[in-house]
Amino acid sequence: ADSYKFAVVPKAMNNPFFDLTRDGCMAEAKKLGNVTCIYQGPVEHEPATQAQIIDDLITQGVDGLAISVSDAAAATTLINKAVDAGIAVITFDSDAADSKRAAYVGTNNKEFGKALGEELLKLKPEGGTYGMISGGAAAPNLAERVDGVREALKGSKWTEVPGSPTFCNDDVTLAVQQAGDLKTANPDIAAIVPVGGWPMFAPDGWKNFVEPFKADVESKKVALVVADTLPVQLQLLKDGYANALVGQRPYEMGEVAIQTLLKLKKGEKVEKIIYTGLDRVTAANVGEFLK
Amino acid sequence: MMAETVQNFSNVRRTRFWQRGFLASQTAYVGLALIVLIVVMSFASPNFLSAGNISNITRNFSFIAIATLGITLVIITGGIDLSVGSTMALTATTTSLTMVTLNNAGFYPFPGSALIISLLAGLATAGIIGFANGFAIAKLKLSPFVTTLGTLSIVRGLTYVATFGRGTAPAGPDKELFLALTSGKLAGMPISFVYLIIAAFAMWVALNHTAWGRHVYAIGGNEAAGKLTGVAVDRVKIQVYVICALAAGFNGIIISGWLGSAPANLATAYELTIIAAAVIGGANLAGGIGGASGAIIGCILIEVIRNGLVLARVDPYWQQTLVGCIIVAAVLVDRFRSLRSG
Amino acid sequence: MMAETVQNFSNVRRTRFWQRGFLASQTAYVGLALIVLIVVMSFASPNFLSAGNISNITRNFSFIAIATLGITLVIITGGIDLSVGSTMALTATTTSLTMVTLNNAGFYPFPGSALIISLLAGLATAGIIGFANGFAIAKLKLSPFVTTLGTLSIVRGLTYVATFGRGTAPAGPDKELFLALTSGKLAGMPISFVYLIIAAFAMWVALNHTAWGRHVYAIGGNEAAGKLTGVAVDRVKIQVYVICALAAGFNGIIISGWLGSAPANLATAYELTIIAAAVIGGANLAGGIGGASGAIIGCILIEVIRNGLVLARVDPYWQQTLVGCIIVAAVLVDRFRSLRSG
Amino acid sequence: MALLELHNVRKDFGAIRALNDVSFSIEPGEIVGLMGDNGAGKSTLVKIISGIYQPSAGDVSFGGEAAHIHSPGEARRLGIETVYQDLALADNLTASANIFLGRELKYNLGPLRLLRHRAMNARAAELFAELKSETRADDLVRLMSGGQRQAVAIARTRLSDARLILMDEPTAAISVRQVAEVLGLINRLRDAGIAVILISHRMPDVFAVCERVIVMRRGTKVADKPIANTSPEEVTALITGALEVA
Amino acid sequence: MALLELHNVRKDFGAIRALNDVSFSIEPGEIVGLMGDNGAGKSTLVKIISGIYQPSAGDVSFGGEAAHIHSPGEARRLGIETVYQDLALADNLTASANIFLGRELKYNLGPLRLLRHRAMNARAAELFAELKSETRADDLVRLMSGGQRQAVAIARTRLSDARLILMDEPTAAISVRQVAEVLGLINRLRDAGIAVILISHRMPDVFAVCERVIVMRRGTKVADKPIANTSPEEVTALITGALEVA
Ligand SMILES: Nc1ncnc2c1ncn2[C@@H]1O[C@H](COP(=O)(O)OP(=O)(O)OP(=O)(O)O)[C@@H](O)[C@H]1O
Ligand SMILES: Nc1ncnc2c1ncn2[C@@H]1O[C@H](COP(=O)(O)OP(=O)(O)OP(=O)(O)O)[C@@H](O)[C@H]1O
Ligand SMILES: O[C@@H]1[C@@H](O)[C@H](O)OC[C@H]1O
Ligand SMILES: [Mg+2]
Ligand SMILES: [Mg+2]
Repeated sequence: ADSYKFAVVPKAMNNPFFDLTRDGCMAEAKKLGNVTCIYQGPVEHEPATQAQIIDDLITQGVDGLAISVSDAAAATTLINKAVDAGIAVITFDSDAADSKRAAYVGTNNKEFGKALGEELLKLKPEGGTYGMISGGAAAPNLAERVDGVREALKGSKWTEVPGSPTFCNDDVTLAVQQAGDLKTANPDIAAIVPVGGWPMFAPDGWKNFVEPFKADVESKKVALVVADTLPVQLQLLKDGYANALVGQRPYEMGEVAIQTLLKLKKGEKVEKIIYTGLDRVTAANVGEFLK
Repeated sequence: MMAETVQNFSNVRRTRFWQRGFLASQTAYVGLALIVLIVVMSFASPNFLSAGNISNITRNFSFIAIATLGITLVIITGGIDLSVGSTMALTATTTSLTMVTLNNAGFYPFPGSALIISLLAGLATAGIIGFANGFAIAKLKLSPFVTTLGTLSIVRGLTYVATFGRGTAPAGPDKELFLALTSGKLAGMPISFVYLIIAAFAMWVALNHTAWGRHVYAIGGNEAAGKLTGVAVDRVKIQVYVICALAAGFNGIIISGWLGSAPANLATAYELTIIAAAVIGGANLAGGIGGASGAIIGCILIEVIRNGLVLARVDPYWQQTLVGCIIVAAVLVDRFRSLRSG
Repeated sequence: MMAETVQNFSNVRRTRFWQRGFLASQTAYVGLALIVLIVVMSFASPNFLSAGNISNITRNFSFIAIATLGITLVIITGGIDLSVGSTMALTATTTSLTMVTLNNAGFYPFPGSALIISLLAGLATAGIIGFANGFAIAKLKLSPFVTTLGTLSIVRGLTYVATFGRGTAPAGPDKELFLALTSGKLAGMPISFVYLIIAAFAMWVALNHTAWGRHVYAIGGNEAAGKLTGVAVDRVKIQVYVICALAAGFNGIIISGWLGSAPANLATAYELTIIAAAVIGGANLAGGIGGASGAIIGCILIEVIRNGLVLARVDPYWQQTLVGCIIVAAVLVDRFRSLRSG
Repeated sequence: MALLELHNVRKDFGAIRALNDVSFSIEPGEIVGLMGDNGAGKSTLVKIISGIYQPSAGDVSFGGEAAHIHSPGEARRLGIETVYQDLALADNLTASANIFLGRELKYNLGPLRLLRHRAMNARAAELFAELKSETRADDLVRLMSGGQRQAVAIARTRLSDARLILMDEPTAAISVRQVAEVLGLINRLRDAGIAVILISHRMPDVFAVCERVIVMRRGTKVADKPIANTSPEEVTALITGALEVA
Repeated sequence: MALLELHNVRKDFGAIRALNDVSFSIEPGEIVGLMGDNGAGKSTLVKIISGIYQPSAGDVSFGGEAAHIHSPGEARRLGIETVYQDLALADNLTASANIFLGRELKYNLGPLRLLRHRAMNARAAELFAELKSETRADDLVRLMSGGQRQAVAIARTRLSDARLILMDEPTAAISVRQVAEVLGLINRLRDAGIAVILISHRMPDVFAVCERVIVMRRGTKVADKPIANTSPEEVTALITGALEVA
C-alpha cells in the first residue's frame, strides 16, 4: 500500500551508459507499481553539481537514493547527511565505500579491468605493446579499471605505450580520434584497450578506424579488447571490428538498485556489495547476446 | 561642507525616483524577474520556501557568487576570464594537498598553523594564476579570451598532474577548523554567505567610493582616455585579474570544504555560468558597466532556476531547456526599461 | 577601366610588401607559428607527417572549421555565438531521426529523397536556431552572450528530449549515399575538406567583394554609423547568426556521418574551442576584424597541437597543460608584429 | 510649398527637455543657419529630421506630406542627407568604403554582384580633390587626422541626389582652405535647388552663405530671421541669452 | 632658457612620414599657435610632446633637460597638460569623474581613502561656470552634446599647476561665448607664466592670443614667426602651399 519515490543519480546525464540504468530503473518501477523512479543528475561530469542535486533531492523528501558517485570523498558528506535524514542510500556503478551507504550495486571495477587484461592475454599470450583509452581523468571507477588491466598484464610480455591512457572525457568523437592517434603514433601497437565503450558508440567512426588494418584484427595481429557491451558494440564485434568485449550490466544496475532500495525501506536486510556481474563476449558467443 | 554650486538649467527637471540610480538599472529589472520567479517556484514546489531549502539556495549561490564578484571586476574593465573554474579546482587542490602533506610530515607548530599555511599556499597559487593572466593581457597585450582560455587548460592540466586525477580530501589536525570555516554556520547563516556579504560590501565601497574603482570603470569605458589622464591602466588591470583569481580560488576552497574533498574536475565548465551570472546581473562584456549587487542577483537567479526545477520535479531532459528559456526571459524583462525610456 | 586618380602625397612612401595586406596581419603571424609548430611536431614524432596522419588532421580540423567560418562572421559583427556545439548536436540528431522515421514509414518516392528530406529537416532546425538567436540579438537587443548561452542550454535540452539521451544512427535506403557525402573521399581528399574549401572561398568572396561583406565589417566597426548610413543592420545581423547556425549544423551532420551516429552529447563544449580557433586566427571579439583564412589557420593550429601531443606520446596529464601553453605561445608570436610597427 | 516643416516638435530625454515646441519651415534651395549654445538642442533637432530620434510630441512634414521618419535609411530615401557631428564613420574601413557604405558600386558576374573597388577608390579620390582635402581614399579611417575624418563625412553627402542636406558643424575640424571649399559647395547646392541646414558655431561662415538664421536656446527657438535683418552681434546676444527673443 | 625644445623630431607611421625633422622651442609663458592643413602632423606633434608616441628620430628637452617622455602620466608629472583633439573622455563616467580622473579628491577614513563626491561635483560645476559652459557636472559624458564634451576636456587642464598646456583644437565644437572664455583663459595662463601651444584652424583665435605662429605642411615646419611679422593671408598661403616657406 505504501508508495515510494526513489531517485537515481548518475555521474553525468550526457553519458549513454546511464541511459540504460535509467531504463532499467523505470521498467522495474513500473513493474512494482508502488515505486516512482526519478532520474536526475548533472548534465556534465562535475562533483559539486552532483552534490547540490543530491542535496535538492534530500530537500524534496525522496525515500531512497541510488548514486553513481562522482567523487568519493565529496559524496560521502552528502550520503551521510541523507542517511541521517532517514533516506535509504545506495551507490551504483561507482562507489563511496567509506560512507554510510547501505549497499553498492554494480561492477567490481578492478575485476572489470582485470577481465579486460585476461581477455587480451587469452588472445595474444605472446604479448606486445598496448594502449588504453579512458574517459574522464577524475573518474575513480575508470582509474580502477586501468589499474585492473595493468595488474592482469603484470608479469606478461605486454608493455604499455607511453601516453596511455588517453582521456576522451566521454566525448565519442574524441575517443575515435584518439584511437586513430594511438595507432598512428605507435604503428606496431599490438592492442588497443578502451576501458569504456566510447569509441565504439560511433559505429562508423570505429569502422573507418579499423578498416585499414581489419585483416590484422582478424588474424589477431592487432587485438581490440573493449569494455562495455552496448548493442552497437556487439554488432561491430560480430562484423569483425573487435576481438573481445567485456560488458557490465547497466540495465540490471537500474533494476537491482530499485529492488534494493525497496528492501531497505521495508526493513529487509541487503548485501553490502551486490555485483551485477560481467559478460565476456567474443566472436564465439556474440550471437547469444545479440538477441 | 561645501555649497551646491549647480547651475540653474531652465530646461532640466528633477528626474523621478524610478528614472535614476539603482531603480533604473538592469540589475533592478532582473531583480524583479527574480522575484516573479521565486513566487512561481514557491507555487510549483511546496518545499521551495522551506527554511532548509532557503539555506541550501543561499549556500549554493554563495559557491559561485564570490567568483562572480571577481569576474565582474574583470568584465567592467572590458576583459574576460575563462580560467575561473580551473582556478577554483587548482586552489582547492593545493590547499587540500598542503594540509595532507603537512599532516604526513607531522609539521604542526601551533594550532591552526596547518590551516593557515594551506590556505596561504592555495591562495598564492590563485594569485599567481591571476598575475599571469593580468600580465599577459595588460603588458603583452594578448587577447583576454585566448589568454584565459589557455590558462583554463594549463591550470586544469596542472590539477590533473598534481593529483593524477584523484580527488584530495583535506586531512590533519586542522580539518575540523577547516570544515567549520568553510561549511559551517554563523548566526544561522551558511558561513559562505557571510563571506559573500563581506566581499560584496568591500567591492561596493571599492567601486563606488575609491579612486581605484573609478579607474576600473574608466578603463572599461575608454582605456585610451584612462591612459591619457595618467591612470595606471596596466597596474589596475593586473590587480583586477589577481582579485578575480583570488575570489575564484577562495570559492573553490569553500566548495571543497563543503564537499569534504577537492576533486580534480571540480568546477569544470563553471566559467560560462559565472560569466552568465555577471552578465545577467547587468555587467556589460563591452566594459564600463557592472556592479556587486548585479553579480549577486545574477547568481541567485541561476541557482533559483536550477534548484526550483529539480524541486518542482520537472523532467530532467526538459530542465536544461527551461533553464535556457528562463535565463533569456529574465534578461528580456530588462527590455521594458529601454522601451520605457524610449 | 578607370584611371588612378590618387593624389600625390609628398610625405607618403609606398608601403613595403611585408607591411601591408595579409603579410602584416595576425593571421600571417599565427600561420608562421603554425609552421614552426609543424616542424617541431614532425621531429617529435616520425609519424606526424605520414600520409595517413595528414589525412586524419585534415579531416579532424574540417569537423570544426566550417562552424568556425560561421562564427567568424558573427564575431566580425561584434557578436558571439555560444550555441554552436548544441546546434551541431541537434542538427545531426534531427537529420538522423528524420532518416530513421522515413525509413520506418517506408516513405521513399525516389532515390535520394530520404536523404534530401532529412538534410533539409536538419538544416531547417539549424536555420531556426540561428534565426531565433539573430532575432533576439538584432531586434530585441539582447546581449549575444546571454542569448546564445540560453540557446546553448535550450538546444542541448531539446536534443535530450528528442532522443532521451540516446545516440541516433542514420538508417534507411540512403544511408550509403549519406555516408559517402559526409565521410567519403573526393580526389583523395576527405570530402569534409572539400566542403571547407568551398565554404571558405565563398566566405572570402562575400566578405571582400560584396556589399554585404562590407556591411558585416561596418557593423562590427561602428554599428551606429552603419545604421546612420542606411545599412540594414538588423537584417545583416540576423543573416549572420543564421549562417553561423547553418554552418555549425552542417558540420554536425558531417561529424555524425563519419561517426555513423549522432550522439546526444555530440560537440559538447565545442563552443570555446571554435571561438578560440576564430580568435587565434585573428578575429577580434570587439568586432570589425576577421577573415576566412584566419579561421582555418586557427582550426589547423588547434588540431595540430592536439594530434601532435598524442603522437609525441606526451604524458596525458601534461597534454592539457601543454595545449594551453602552445595556444598562448602562438598568439604571442603576433606581438612581434605590433612591436615591429612600434 | 515648404520642403520641410516642423510643427511644435518636442523631445525629452528623461528629465531633460532637449527640444521645446520647435516649429519652422525650410523652402527648397534655401540655406538656413542653425545656431545656439552648446546643449541648446541643435544636434537633437538634426537627429529628429534624419530619423534617429522620434519626437516626443509634434509633427514633421517633408515635401508637403506628413513624414514619420523612423530610420536614417528612410530619411535617405526621402532625399535627406546628413553630416553628423560625431561623423558616424566605421573606423575599421577605408575612407572610400565609408563614403560608399550602403550604396556601393557593383558589377554583375552572373548572379553575383561584386564590388567595383577601383571605381569607388577613384571616385572617392575625386571627391577629396574637389574638397581640396589631403585625404587618401584607401587609408583606414582609424588612422586619420580629425579633419580628414570630417572630409570623409562631407564627401559622403555628395554621392546622391539629395533634396535637403543637414550639416552638423561640418567645418569644425577642417582647415582654412577646405572651409572655403565647403562654403563654396553649399552655394553650389543652393544653385542646384538643394536646401541646406547648416549648424555652426562660426559666425562668419553662417553669415557668408545663409539666407536665414534660426537661433536656439535651451531647447526653445528664440529667433528665426533673414540674415539681412540681423547682425553677428544680435545673434551672439541671442545665443548667450543676453537678448531673450528677437 | 627654453621651456620646451624639439630638435629634428621625426615620426613615421609605416609608409607615412607624419613629422619630418621638426625643430622649435617654446619659452615659459609663451603662447604659440600651431597651424597647418588637415593631416599636416599637428596632433602627432602634440602626442609626441605628451608622451603618447615616441619620436622615430630626434630629441625633446623640457625645462632644459633631455626628456624621454614615455607616457602621458610622465608628461603630467613634468607639468604638461593636454586637451586632446579626440577629447579622451570615458563615456560611462560623469563630467566631474572625467575631470578628476587620475587625481580624485579623497578623504581618509582610517586606512581607507574615500572619494569626496560632492566636493568634486562642486568644483566641476565651478569650472564649468568659469568657462560659461552649460554643462552639468553629474551628467554622464555619453549623453552630452559635442560642445559640452569639449568643455569637460578643457576643464580638466585647470586642476593642476601646469608649466605647459597643449590645446589641440580646443574651440572646435564650442559656442561663441565659450570661445571668448577659452581665449580669455589662455591670456590668464600666460599672465601666470604658463606656456600654451594652441592648435586651431580658426585664424582669428590664433591672431587674437598667440605671440608666435608655427605653420606645418605635410609633416614639415614651413614657418615660425612672430604674429606681428605675419598676416592671416600669409599664414593661409603657407597652409595651402601657395607659399612654400617663410
Ligand atoms: N541621448 C540623450 N540622452 C540624454 N540627454 C541627451 C541625449 N542627447 C542629448 N542630450 C542632452 O540634450 C541637450 C541637447 O543636446 P544637443 O546634442 O542637441 O546639443 P547641441 O545644440 O547640438 O550642442 P553642441 O553645440 O554642443 O553640439 C544637452 O543637454 C544634452 O546633454
Ligand atoms: N596612428 C597612425 N597610424 C598611421 N597614420 C597616422 C596615425 N596617426 C596619424 N596618422 C597620419 O599622419 C598624418 C598626420 O596626422 P595628424 O593627426 O597629426 O594631423 P593633424 O595635423 O592633426 O590634422 P587635423 O587638422 O585634421 O587634426 C595624417 O596623414 C594621418 O593620416
Ligand atoms: O561505467 C562507466 C561509467 O562510469 C563511465 O563514466 O562511462 C562508461 C561506463 O563504462
Ligand atoms: Mg551638437
Ligand atoms: Mg589633429
